[in-house]
Amino acid sequence: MTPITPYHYLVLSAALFMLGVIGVMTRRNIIIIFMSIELMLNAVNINLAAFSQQLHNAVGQVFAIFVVAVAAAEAAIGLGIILAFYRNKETLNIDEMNILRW
Amino acid sequence: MFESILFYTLAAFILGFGVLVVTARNTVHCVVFLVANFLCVAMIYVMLGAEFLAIIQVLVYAGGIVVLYLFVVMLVNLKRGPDAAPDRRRQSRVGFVLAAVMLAEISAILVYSAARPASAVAAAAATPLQTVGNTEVVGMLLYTDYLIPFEVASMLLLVAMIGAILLAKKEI
Amino acid sequence: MTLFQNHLLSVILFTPTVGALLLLFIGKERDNAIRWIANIFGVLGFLVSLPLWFRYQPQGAAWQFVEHADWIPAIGATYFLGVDGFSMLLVLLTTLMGLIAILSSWTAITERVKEFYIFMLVLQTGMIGAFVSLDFLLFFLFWEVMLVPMYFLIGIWGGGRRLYSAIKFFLYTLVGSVVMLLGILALYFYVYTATGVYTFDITQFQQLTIPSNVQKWIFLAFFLGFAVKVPMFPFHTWLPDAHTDAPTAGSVILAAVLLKMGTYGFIRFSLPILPDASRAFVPMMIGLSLVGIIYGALVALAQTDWKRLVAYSSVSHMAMVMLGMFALTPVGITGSIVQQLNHGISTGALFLIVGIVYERRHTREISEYGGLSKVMPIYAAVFMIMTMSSIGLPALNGFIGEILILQGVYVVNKIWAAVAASGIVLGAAYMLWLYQRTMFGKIENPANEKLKDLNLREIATFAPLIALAFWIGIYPTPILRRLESSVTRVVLRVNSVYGPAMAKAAADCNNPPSAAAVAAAQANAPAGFTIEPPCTTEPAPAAPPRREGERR
Amino acid sequence: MRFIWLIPLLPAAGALVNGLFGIRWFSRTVSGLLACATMAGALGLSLWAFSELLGLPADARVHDVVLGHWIPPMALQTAHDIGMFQVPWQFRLDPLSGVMILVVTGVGFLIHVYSTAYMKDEAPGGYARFFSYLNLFCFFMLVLVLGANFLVMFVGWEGVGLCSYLLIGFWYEKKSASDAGKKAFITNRIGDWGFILGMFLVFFTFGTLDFRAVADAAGAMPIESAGFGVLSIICLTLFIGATGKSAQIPLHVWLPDAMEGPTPVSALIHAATMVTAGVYMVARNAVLFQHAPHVMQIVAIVGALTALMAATIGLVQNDIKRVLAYSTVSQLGYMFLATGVGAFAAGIFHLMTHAFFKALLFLGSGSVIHAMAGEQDMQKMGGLRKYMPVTFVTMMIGTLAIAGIPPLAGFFSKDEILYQSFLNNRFLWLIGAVTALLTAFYMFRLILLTFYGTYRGAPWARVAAPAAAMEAAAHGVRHPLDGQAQKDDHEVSHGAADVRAAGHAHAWHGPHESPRAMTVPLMALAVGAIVAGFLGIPQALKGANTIEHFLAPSFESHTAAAREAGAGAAAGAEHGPGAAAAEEGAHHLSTAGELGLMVLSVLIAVAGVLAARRFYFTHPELPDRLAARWRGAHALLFNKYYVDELYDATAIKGTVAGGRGLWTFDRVVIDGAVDGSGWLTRVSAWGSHMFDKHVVDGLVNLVGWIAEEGSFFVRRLQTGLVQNYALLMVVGVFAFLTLYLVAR
Amino acid sequence: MVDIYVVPILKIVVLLSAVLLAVTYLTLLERKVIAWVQVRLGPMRVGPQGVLQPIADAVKLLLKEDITPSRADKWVFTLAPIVSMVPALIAFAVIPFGATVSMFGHPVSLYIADVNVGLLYIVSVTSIGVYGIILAGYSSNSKFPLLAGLRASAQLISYEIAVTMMLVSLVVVAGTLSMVGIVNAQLSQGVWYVFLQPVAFVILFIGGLAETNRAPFDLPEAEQELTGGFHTEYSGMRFALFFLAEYANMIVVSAVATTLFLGGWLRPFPNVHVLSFLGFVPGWIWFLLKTFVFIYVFIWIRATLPRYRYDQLMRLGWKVLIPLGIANLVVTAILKVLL
Repeated sequence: MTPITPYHYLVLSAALFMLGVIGVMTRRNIIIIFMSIELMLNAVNINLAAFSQQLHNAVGQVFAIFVVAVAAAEAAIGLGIILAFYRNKETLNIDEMNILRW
Repeated sequence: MFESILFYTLAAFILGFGVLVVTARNTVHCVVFLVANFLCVAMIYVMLGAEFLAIIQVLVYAGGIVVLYLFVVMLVNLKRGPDAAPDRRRQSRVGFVLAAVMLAEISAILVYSAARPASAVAAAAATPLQTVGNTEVVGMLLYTDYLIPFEVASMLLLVAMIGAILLAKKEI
Repeated sequence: MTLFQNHLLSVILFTPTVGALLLLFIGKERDNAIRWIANIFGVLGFLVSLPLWFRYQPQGAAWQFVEHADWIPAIGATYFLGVDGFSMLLVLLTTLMGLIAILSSWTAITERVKEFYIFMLVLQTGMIGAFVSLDFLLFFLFWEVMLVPMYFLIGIWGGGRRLYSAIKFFLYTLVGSVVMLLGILALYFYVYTATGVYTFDITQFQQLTIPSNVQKWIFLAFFLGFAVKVPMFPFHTWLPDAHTDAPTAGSVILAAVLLKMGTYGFIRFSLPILPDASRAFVPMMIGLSLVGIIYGALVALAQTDWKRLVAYSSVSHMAMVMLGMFALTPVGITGSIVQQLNHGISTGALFLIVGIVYERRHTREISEYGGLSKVMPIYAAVFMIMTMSSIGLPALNGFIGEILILQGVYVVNKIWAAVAASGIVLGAAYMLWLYQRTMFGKIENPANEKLKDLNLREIATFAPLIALAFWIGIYPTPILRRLESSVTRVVLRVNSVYGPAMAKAAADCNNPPSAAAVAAAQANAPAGFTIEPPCTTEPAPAAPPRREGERR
Repeated sequence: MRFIWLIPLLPAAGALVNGLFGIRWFSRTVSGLLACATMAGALGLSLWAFSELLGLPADARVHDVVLGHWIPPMALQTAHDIGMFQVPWQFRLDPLSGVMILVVTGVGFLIHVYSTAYMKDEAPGGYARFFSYLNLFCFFMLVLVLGANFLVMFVGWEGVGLCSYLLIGFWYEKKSASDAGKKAFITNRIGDWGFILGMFLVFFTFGTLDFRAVADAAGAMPIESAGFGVLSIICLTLFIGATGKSAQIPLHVWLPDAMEGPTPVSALIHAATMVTAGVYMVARNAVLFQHAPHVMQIVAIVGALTALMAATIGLVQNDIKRVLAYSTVSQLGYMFLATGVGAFAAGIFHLMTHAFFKALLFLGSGSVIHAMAGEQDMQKMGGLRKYMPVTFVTMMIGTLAIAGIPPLAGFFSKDEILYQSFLNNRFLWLIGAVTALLTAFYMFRLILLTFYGTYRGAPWARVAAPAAAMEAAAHGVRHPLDGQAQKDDHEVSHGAADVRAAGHAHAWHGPHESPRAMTVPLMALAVGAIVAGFLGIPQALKGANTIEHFLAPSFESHTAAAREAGAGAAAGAEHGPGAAAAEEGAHHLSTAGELGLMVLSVLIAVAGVLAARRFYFTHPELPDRLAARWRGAHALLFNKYYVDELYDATAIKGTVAGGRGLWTFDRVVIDGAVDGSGWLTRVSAWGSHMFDKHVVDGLVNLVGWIAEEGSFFVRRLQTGLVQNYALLMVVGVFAFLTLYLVAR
Repeated sequence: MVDIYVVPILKIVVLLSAVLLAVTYLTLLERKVIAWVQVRLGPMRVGPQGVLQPIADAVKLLLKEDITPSRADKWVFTLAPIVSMVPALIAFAVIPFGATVSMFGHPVSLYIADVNVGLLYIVSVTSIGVYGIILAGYSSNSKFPLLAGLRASAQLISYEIAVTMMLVSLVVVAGTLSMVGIVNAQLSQGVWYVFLQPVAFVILFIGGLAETNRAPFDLPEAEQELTGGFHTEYSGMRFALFFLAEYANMIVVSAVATTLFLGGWLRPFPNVHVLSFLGFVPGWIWFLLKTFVFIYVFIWIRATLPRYRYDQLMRLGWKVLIPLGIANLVVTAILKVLL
């Protein structure tokens, strides 16, 4: 077996990211879409952590932490919007959220 | 050797749980898989020498954010998920295909570049692993060089909190 | 405690601001809490300013309690605070009148209470800041800071044509201050070309020798800024409107402190920085002042609106202040300063007096009143004392100021003094007529029959003013002593006549009179009184306490 | 003597206590007692101080007390060099102020006592207020006489004006009363204008405000017999102040109106003390005046004219207090006549005797008014002699004294004045003599109308209180006295007010003698009116003329040099009209001549008395016939020479109209300019606005319109579906990745 | 090889068995203590003084029928008790029972791992525990468990903030996140942190009560309101797991509190030499003693205090404890900087 290099982590990250993309593209339950976004964020974090280790520089981790913070904020607001939406429309189907257009 | 086994196992779990998250019918199950996924990612972090990040991952992501999801799922408590509705635009398949092709492309790029002679990145990787990820280092960075982003992030969280309260309240 | 030792002025300056900030955090419907806090900060602001009086050294350095820090180093602006005797007294007047104005608004203001008190406190900071700044730019900053709260005070809580008055006040003053800013900048750049240093330091400006023609232009620029604020004769029309329509507290502050900004500016800036121009413009200034004295008094005689009458009396009194100032004699300038304090006390009190009945009756028409002595005896007594103070009855404060001004003017020109003195006769006429029309006679208007006399809070607002009126009238020495060095400095700049004499006076202070002379003087004095040798710093700790009360 | 500062402070304390606490909490007894006690204390201290003063040698009779700085020294230029402007709180006791404090405290004390009874129908609050004012007045009056420099004197000077204002307007609900108070104050202020200008000039000339220092310095200067020098200007301006305070022409108008105040006030302030302040001030500055002979002449003439004019007006007035008021003005004229001819001691002597008998007369009239339940019109009195014997006797003594019947007080003082003016200027003497005749006439007219004859007033048997009040109120309407316009008829108002005082509490039971508290002061003053004159028995009558010698040191400068200069000047100006000459001139008339003049003046007085008897006792129809015959003259006199009307039409109306005019000017022109500039700004702003709205904005809108129309097709892309957008993004990323792969 | 693999595995085995035993006997202790408080005898039948009662209970639970509700989400229903139990057990990994001792010639540390983020590790692991409750509530497909699950998770999250805040202020004082490091810091500073951070101690204790769902904060399993809370539908061994998890958590909280505030294995007043004779008692005994005291207080409180109402509970958490925690943190930080 080859030793584990950053490329391994990057491939893992890319795969996870693509899973997230697929989730976003294919699911219509908005909560699950959100969760897919979380997956993507995690993929990014893996990337950051991998490079951090690679470059012996903790800045990558710092940015991963910021990503976590932003994710938390995003989740809070997003879920708040979802709740408000659900209260009005009794559905979580993203296809029905289409009034924001011309 | 041990590291390789660990990595591949974890990678398998991560991707497996990821697939489950994306495909599971039941939203609650989705959440459970997501948690599992995150815990595995946390272990990846430990492998990468980022203990603090791993702890944060568990504490904030698994212990905080996902609980929030679970709450919302239970509050909403849908009888019939939206995915049961017909997909009128056939978009999901296009998305799926696109994503798969892109993954292939990225992998190709990575493999292609990995095959090339050692670049600076590779040279750096060759140096022995250090415990760069210890908490003190991260803390020092956060509170010195990245103090302002840190404060901005905290402000962002505060705003998000207030916004969430406003959004979720029935009448203001 | 080092804060109080080394940064007393900053503490005084920002205590009201702290109060205002604190008020921001109080719910706006909790009226009484807001009132209490504002009043507490009013009292606090006055208490922290009291050490100024005791720690000021009449014979000490020219500028005391100095604080110096960089502000905008790029243009040479500094955070430079300090007071001399003159500004020290004005700061005390400001804190006291601020306290009284805040106290007087307890029941008068019932709407938007929170904003009102915040504006009052911010205004307070602005006024104090203008008096203690020794940096011209800082001064200008505070000068403008005062404008905004006052505008809102008139515009929101006023009566009558309040918006018209507020805008008029604002624009008028703004025009003046913009021109003044031009003057400041001219001075600033002139100083730079002359010395190569960018500075706004007033203490340095006061030692410059500026060419006469430059001085004249700068003087005119300053003149517009300050004359509007005083207000001098042709620029006075904003005052009656602003006074009439302002709420009581606003009028009090406006009369007692804001008008002093103009006269303060003249004494602090125009005279010492621009001595040649000041001398050159004496005829114009005296002319406008004399017109103002007579004109204000005569127009006051024609008023039917109580507050407007007092406002025009203000015009007359402030013209008197300007007259004394431009006599350019020590006695005249001292009198001018004392008269500024007096005007603050007595006119402030008169506006409070109008405010009291306005709050009860909601009208200012003199003809609506009459016979109030019957139902409001304490009120009538207070009004009488303040009327007498305003028209300069001896043994009350107004007299000291007027007599010093007139004496100071008289030695320069007898006709000026004679004309100005006739203003005193007219002053008695309009004030007594006002008193008769409102207080005397039978109660004709049934609405006046049930008027309530002053309550304890209202008495408390007047008590310090009355005490001050008597104090200044009977024993002004402590105040005059504290003014000596400031006045001397100004006079030495603008008037060459007094150089040797004042130098000699200073020398006398350094060589106190012989013990025998003091003993001889003491022998004549009744038991219990001490004859103070001139120029001693006071209060001397070992001396027996003075028995103020018996001198009355 | 070290405690003379307590003399004024005692009444001040009384005033303070009564004013702060009495009005609300004291009963009548307490506040009355308090006020009387402070006055008694002041009187006692004055007597003590005066006796100590007498104990000193004649040329050392001066004692200063300094309480401290009032205005600390400040450099100020004077005529010669840079001086120090400073004023101490300084009191001075010398013979002149010694006499004055005795008069003030003595008469003041008696009037306080009298007032306790006179004012007893006032509510307790008003009662305390009255005594507070009265005490305050005494304080200021004592400061006035004790002040050692101009400024301290000015405190008293203005202060008594204030108290006079307050006391005249004591019944403030009456418009006439408050009007009179205001008039008094403002008229006084006009005088004060002169006074302070004089004071400034004093400082400018001498570099000090101390009387003694000024007198010394002035004494060293030459007498300005040639023209108007600086001393003359000082004296003239000071005299303007004196005319205001002492009601001389042309500022005499306020005093008769001042009778709106309660009668004790008239007695104390407007007869005995305050109005004499002008005389006192002139006497205080005797040295200055002696060096300004022309001004002395003016003083004498003004005094004489005032005396004559007031006496003529007094002839026809019907209000008992008004007669006395004009009599006061007239007697003040006498005093100025005395000072004007250089007889300062005589002036002060007359001041003192006048204080006694005029206070007596006023208090007597007050007693009468009290008895008549507020009636003041002498035509409704008559025959009161039998109802109120004590009042009658004492008033008779006062009348005899003022008429100049020996050996009562008025005889000696008035005679001294006439004698001195005879020496100075025969014409002035003539005026004085005529005035003396008139004085005797109108005073006896008063006595005869009031106490003799038959009772002409309202019947009282069945009259109850309210009816009396209405009756009194109606009198004014029913009695427009010869159809003349008695403006602001004070009888109406006074009737109402005094009836409130007298009639409210108890039904009026007809004229009656006043209570003990009122009659005892009357008797005391009567004794004074009899004996006060003995202090100044002239040498011609083998008297010592004690008072003149006693006062003399106060009227001369004190430094040896100044004294010499003064003496020299006096010697040099022997033949001029100089004041110093008067003293010298006294020796030029023989004792016989002096006695002759005395006899003459007594004869004049007796003639006046007899004329009055003929007109108002034996032939009561004569006055009406005369009035009918000389209708114009009578109207002129009755209306006080129309001076009030004249002032009203010119000065007052003029000032008010000027004020109105300037107010219009202010509103229309000055404010108009301000508003006009504002209007201009707004017009130009409106113009800019229109340009902005139609031209500039139009262009902008045009662009917007084009963009809007052009965007129609593009917006079809906007589906509102999030996943569509995401898909597009992914496609974009995909494109980039492909590009990357292909490109490398 | 031995040191790397064998010793840790041995330690894990010993620790797990000890903890499980302790937990079982803790149930007995609780029953006994409450009985004594209520002047009863408690279990007396099985064994002398009832000492074998826990064994009997365990046997009973193992033999009992394991019921799964028909409409339940079976997967999750099974997963939930495991998710509850596991975090409670793995938290023990970083708790130091004593300093390093020599055992059979090997230096053996009386803890499994000394992680440099030990404290955070405990916090994060316990935060996972909430899933057990919430999933149990959800998967039972029953009203009471659902409500109880929501309540429990809300309560946990709320109090976790306050507790974490306290831990942060403690970390500020100690300067390290390592559990061993914290104990050593107390040794070097010579004072138990209960004296330096009394407010933190009190709040941590209250928060610990709430986080372990103990009385008076036992809302999620309030039998009067919710007929047993989130484990209403559970029985048999799965129920036993929840039960054990609760008690294990109790021990964890006590052990953590001991470590952080009472100096862990240190004897009282570790720097006072006069008391050095106390050092004859081994450190781990001290540790167990202190932990026992905590546990006893837990039980004691349960026997004494009535239950909070739900809104009171939330108010206490959000409006009292969290502000207090923030204030304490600020004060601590200021003092730390100034002193």
